[in-house]
Amino acid sequence: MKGMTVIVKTISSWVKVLIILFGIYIILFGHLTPGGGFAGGVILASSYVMLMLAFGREFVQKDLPLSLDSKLDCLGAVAFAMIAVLGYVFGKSFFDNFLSQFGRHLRLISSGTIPLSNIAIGLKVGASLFLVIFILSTFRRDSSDDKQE
Amino acid sequence: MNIMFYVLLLFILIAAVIAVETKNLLSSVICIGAIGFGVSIMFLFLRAPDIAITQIVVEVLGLIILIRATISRDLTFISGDKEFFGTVVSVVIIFMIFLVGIRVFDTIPEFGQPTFAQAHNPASETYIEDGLEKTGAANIIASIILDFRAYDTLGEATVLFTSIIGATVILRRKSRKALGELE
Amino acid sequence: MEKSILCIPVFLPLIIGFVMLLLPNRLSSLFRVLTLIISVITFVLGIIIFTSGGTNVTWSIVQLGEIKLELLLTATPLGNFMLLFAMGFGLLITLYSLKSRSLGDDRDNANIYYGATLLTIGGSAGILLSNHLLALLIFWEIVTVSLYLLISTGKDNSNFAATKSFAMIGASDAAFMLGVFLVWVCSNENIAERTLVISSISLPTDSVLPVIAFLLLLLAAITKAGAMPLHTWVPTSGEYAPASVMALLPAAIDKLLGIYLLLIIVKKIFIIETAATLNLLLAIIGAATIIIAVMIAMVQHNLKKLLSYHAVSQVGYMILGIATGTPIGIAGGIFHLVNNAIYKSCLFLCGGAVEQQTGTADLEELGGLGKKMPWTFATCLIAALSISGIPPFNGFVSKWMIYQGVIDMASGQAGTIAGLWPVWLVAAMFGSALTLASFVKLIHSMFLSRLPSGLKNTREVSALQIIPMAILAALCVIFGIFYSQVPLQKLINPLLPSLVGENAEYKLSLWNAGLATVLIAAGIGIGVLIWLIGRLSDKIRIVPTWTCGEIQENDKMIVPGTHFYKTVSSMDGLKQLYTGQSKGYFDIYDQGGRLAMALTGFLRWLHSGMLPMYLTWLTLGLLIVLFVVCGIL
Amino acid sequence: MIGLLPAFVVIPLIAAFILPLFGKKGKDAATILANAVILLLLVLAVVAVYSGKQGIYEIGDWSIPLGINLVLDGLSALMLLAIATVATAAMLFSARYMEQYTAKAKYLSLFLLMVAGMNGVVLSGDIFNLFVFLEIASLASYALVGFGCGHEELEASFKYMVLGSVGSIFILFSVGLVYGHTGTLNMAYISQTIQNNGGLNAGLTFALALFIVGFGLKAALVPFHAWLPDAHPSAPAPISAMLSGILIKTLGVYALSRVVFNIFGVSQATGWLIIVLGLISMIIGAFLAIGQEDLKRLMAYSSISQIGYVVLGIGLGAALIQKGEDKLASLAILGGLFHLVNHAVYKSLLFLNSGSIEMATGTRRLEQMGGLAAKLPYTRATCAVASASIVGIPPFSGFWSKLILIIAAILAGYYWIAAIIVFVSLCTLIMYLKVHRYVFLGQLPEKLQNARENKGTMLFAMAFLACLCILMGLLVIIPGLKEAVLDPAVKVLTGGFEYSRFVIGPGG
Repeated sequence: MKGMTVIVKTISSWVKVLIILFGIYIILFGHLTPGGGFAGGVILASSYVMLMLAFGREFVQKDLPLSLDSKLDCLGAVAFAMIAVLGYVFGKSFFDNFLSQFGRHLRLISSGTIPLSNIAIGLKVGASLFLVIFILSTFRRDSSDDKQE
Repeated sequence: MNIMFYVLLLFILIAAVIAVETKNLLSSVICIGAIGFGVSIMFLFLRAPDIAITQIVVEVLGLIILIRATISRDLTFISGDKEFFGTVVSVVIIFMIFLVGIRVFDTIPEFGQPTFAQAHNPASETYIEDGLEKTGAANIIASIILDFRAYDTLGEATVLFTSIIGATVILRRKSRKALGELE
Repeated sequence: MEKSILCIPVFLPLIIGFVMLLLPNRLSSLFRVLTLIISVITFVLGIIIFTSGGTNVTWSIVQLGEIKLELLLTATPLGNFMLLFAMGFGLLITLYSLKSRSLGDDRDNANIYYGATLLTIGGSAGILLSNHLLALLIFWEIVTVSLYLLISTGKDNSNFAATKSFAMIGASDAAFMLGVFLVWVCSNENIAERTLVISSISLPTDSVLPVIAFLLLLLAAITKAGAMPLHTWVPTSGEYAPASVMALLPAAIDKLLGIYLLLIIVKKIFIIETAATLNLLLAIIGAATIIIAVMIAMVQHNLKKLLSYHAVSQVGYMILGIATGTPIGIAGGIFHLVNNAIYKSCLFLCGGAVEQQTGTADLEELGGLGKKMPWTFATCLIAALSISGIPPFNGFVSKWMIYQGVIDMASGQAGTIAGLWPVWLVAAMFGSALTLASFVKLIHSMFLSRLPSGLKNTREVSALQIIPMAILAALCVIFGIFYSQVPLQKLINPLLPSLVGENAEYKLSLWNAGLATVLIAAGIGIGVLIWLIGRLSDKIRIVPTWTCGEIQENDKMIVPGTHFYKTVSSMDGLKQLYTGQSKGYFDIYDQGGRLAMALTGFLRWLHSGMLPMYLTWLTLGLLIVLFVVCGIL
Repeated sequence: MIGLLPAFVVIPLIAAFILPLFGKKGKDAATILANAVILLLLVLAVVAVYSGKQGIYEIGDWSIPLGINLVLDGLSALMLLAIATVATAAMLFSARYMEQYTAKAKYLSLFLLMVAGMNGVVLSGDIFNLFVFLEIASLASYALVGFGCGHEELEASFKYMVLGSVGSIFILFSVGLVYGHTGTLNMAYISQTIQNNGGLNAGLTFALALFIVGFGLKAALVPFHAWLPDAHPSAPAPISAMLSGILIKTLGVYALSRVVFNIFGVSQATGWLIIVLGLISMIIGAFLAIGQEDLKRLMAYSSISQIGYVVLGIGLGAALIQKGEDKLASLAILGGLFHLVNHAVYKSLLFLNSGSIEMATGTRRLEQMGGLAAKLPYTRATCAVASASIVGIPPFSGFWSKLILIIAAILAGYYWIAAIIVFVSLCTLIMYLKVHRYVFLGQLPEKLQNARENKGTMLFAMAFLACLCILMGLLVIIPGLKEAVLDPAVKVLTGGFEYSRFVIGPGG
């Protein structure tokens, strides 16, 4: 599959940037406005899904190799767990918001570990959702290949 | 607002019935999408924008997957008749559960007003009143899911992680080594 | 030391046996030596305990609710007596298997064979010494497991036999367990005073629960002893298990234990003198076992299977003796138990020797071994005459005592069971006659008739195997001739007071026995006479068979003796029964299996693998749960 | 000890997150890491039980009911120990056994996720959190059941997932109902609220019913068992051991008894419902097992039957508590919980045995095997020990728990229950006799002449569990051990609403 028409390709390569930016915004401001790591992560993933639909798998594979993607997935999860452990190390207990007094209310840098957690979750969700869609599409291709043979 | 709410509910119900009953897979998938968007609008009515956003983005992504899966299949129609006996049994069972349900839903409390609540309900009140002070997050939802109940969120992230690992494992190409490969 | 004398025969073999099961096969010579040493030790201890008794041992293991599980070892007269014999048989069988096992090709199972033998010895010592029903049950199950392990060391289809035995005895063990707890429930009105200590229980059987408890325990006892209708594991395992195993367990120790339990429940735990129906039930089981088993035995073709059916049949005598309730009947029953163990072990060992040397247990393929295996022949003959109740061997005495017990009961008691005394007497005597008939066939087919050409090179077994057989045969003779001096006065009479109370006097009507001896001798004499006369009167012309000039080996022309009773098996009425029996229609195990399979088949049909069906169950279940929990129904 | 409670969840979680990063080359390192983590958990669990400490851990330093708490009491400690024991053996076994499959690192990751999920369920003091971790464990098990990727495995996994999801939805719906009615998710506070309001109303009863069905489905009680006979045989052997050994108990029995005893409170109706579910499971599972020709499927059905014993003991306890017979109730619950632990050990051993047999012979069909006693002596010995335990032959572990159950039934006056227990034991005897008869005894088929014993970690894992089977009887015989391990767990259930006072503290 070599992707869709030129129009679609061109537009989606532009829109991609906007979507990614929007996703990052949702993630970063998750502690101030509606949204957060999960929603932002899904938006990030959807930008790549769009690219995949428009340009085909091989293109995306060059941009974001599968191995890197799965590493990002693990990294996000580990990072989130590590925030919890850091709470144990530096604060009073596991998942303690040990940075809660850092920064001022209603600013980007505020509310301690919450934005950090949002970033970790955003990374994790984005990577894993894209991964699963990618794998699903690969799998379908394989099985249809089997049929042709 | 109330009327809109019920209209939406009716819309979701109709879409759900069509999704189950139609024999065209693509229509079914589209109806499921409609349900999802309806639900996200309902969340908005209930003043839960966080959940609405999440619902909508997940719905979009889910719909893309489903439609792709549907249109790339040769078979887009469900064939075969339904078994009469099975239908009768299901209808009877559903009816009886419905009977029980009537009694149960009678007792369901007003929205946000638990019947069994103690005079002073510490958790939700504290979340709303002192959430910002205690966690520094302006978005109460964020303060709940990432601080008060961050452990749950870790669990949910793990659920996602588990399902991804599970999917990659189940969809891998070769599952067993040939006999000779073992040692 | 005083205390440990009761513990050693129980725990030494159990522990060593268990460890042996876990060790690898390679050490088989070590196992042999160790088993021999331990069985000698236990036998010596058995003698010591019998002569001097022992101190009670009490060891509380665990208290669960109001039920206490404790190890309570007590030397009782009956238990000591049984212990002596159980240990003695253990030793004899160990001796026998030392040689026969080393000859066999199944060395793979040495650890299991010797380990399980030790477990049997220790477990039966535990049963015979323990005074607590729950502890007894535990030892009882250990013996069951070791029976399974022992049978499974056999070849070919022994797995089937082992499975069947374990399943049937396991079922009876399950009944035993329930019975034990019901006994506990009935033992006292007051929960705090309920007990499982055998010596302090005495239950009248006048209400439903004690009767159920009695029946459950009875089930356990007769299954272990191998009485009808739960006997079917005995012939099946007899066919496939190694002969030494059969001699040790079903023929000797399992009978000892089963009859021991029967005596305990009949005479100690329950008071059944007042319950005529239960007594009658016992007598019916006894009589039916005697007759039916011997009828089946008569038509068997397999040496070991035939012996097994006789092992079943003999149990009937013991049960009948106990059912009479008279001192002489009970003494006869116990004496018969001992005698049966002696001659039946001997027969199994002979059978095993023959099978080992010839490689077959099929009577039709055997013959003429009398010259090749004289020792085996002699011992087998003595044992066969004993089992058939021919004077002056031991089987005659004990059977005679049982007959007399039946007659005494008729004069001493009233009620249905006493009124039916002719039935019991006829059954016992007719059974004895049929036993003789079938052993004539056995001896003929094995040792007399014509030697098949394949068995020309058969040799006598080694001395180590002959010794146990010879000892047993000698015991048959000694117990038969000096019945009064040796076994009765020294061994059995002392323990009677503990079973039937102080007035345990009985008079063995000696003249009766003597007369019978003369009569039977006369009968045999007349038979011989007739045969001689027949031989004299009809002149038979003997000519070689006309073979049309062709030279022909007529090896096949032997009369195997198995056809002697073909007429019996083809008689109208009996024929159908025999066919049904050989197809397993009367086998509780087979029928139970069929039932279970039918039920399973139905359930499997329900598990069709269809997801919607499973979902339907789920919702149905939900509905029921809803109705129950919400109380809407 | 209490300060280390999150370690039970976080250590396996982090390890699971890291493990997929190990590729094909880092397979051995991954194996070592996973084994080390599980061993660490075992040590922690032993310490948790041995120290006898109980208490709550408030996550994020938020006092309850603001935050989520972890609760370590007798029952949790017992479950932690059981999970860690079975997981240790299964993990050791996997080290070699899973070499047959690809993607070992991911397998190990899923394994650890399942363990983390179960630990999370056991420790959680929050009903929604319990559900989340239940989902983690369930999802991991769905994936692991289909790990072989064959047609049969995928079908089993699919069925398991559909039915499991239905159960999860019931539980989630029920959690929602409970929250709607009580306004809190903390189990102790829910319980307190219910007590203060003097019992359940129709909505909460409905929630209770849904909980029973949901957890009953996870525990594979008849008629909610249909997924199990497909799922357990299809999984790789160590996973079958985990599923049958501990997963159904943690997600099913533990959660069910926690909800029924500590949150909602027992009633005569629920008690008898649970008893009847247990009895039906025992009987139907046993009959179905007898007729099976597939080794692992037989064992799977026998798991249904055995879980019936556990549930029966617990239900009997509930009914007896309601009758005011507290001493008897604790005996029945002791029987149930002890059987739970015993079954965890011997059933996982049996599944490991089946794995060893399958690896040596390449088949699971009983009629294609035979005479393997000579070829696989150690497997045979350990399998014999496990079978003796499950059947209830005296010195082995299963005997004691069944004995306790029977005694409890007798003392309570339900002779027929005792009779059924004994009867099902007999069926169990027959099914394992069948296994031994077809697998180890009889004639060795030509095809299997080259079968050989699997040595190394597989053997070690089996020997470890076999030793436990022999020694577990000591848990009731030695009073000190019983007081340390089993009695605290029993007290948690017989205590009922004591749980909320324990968690909230005297001031709350």
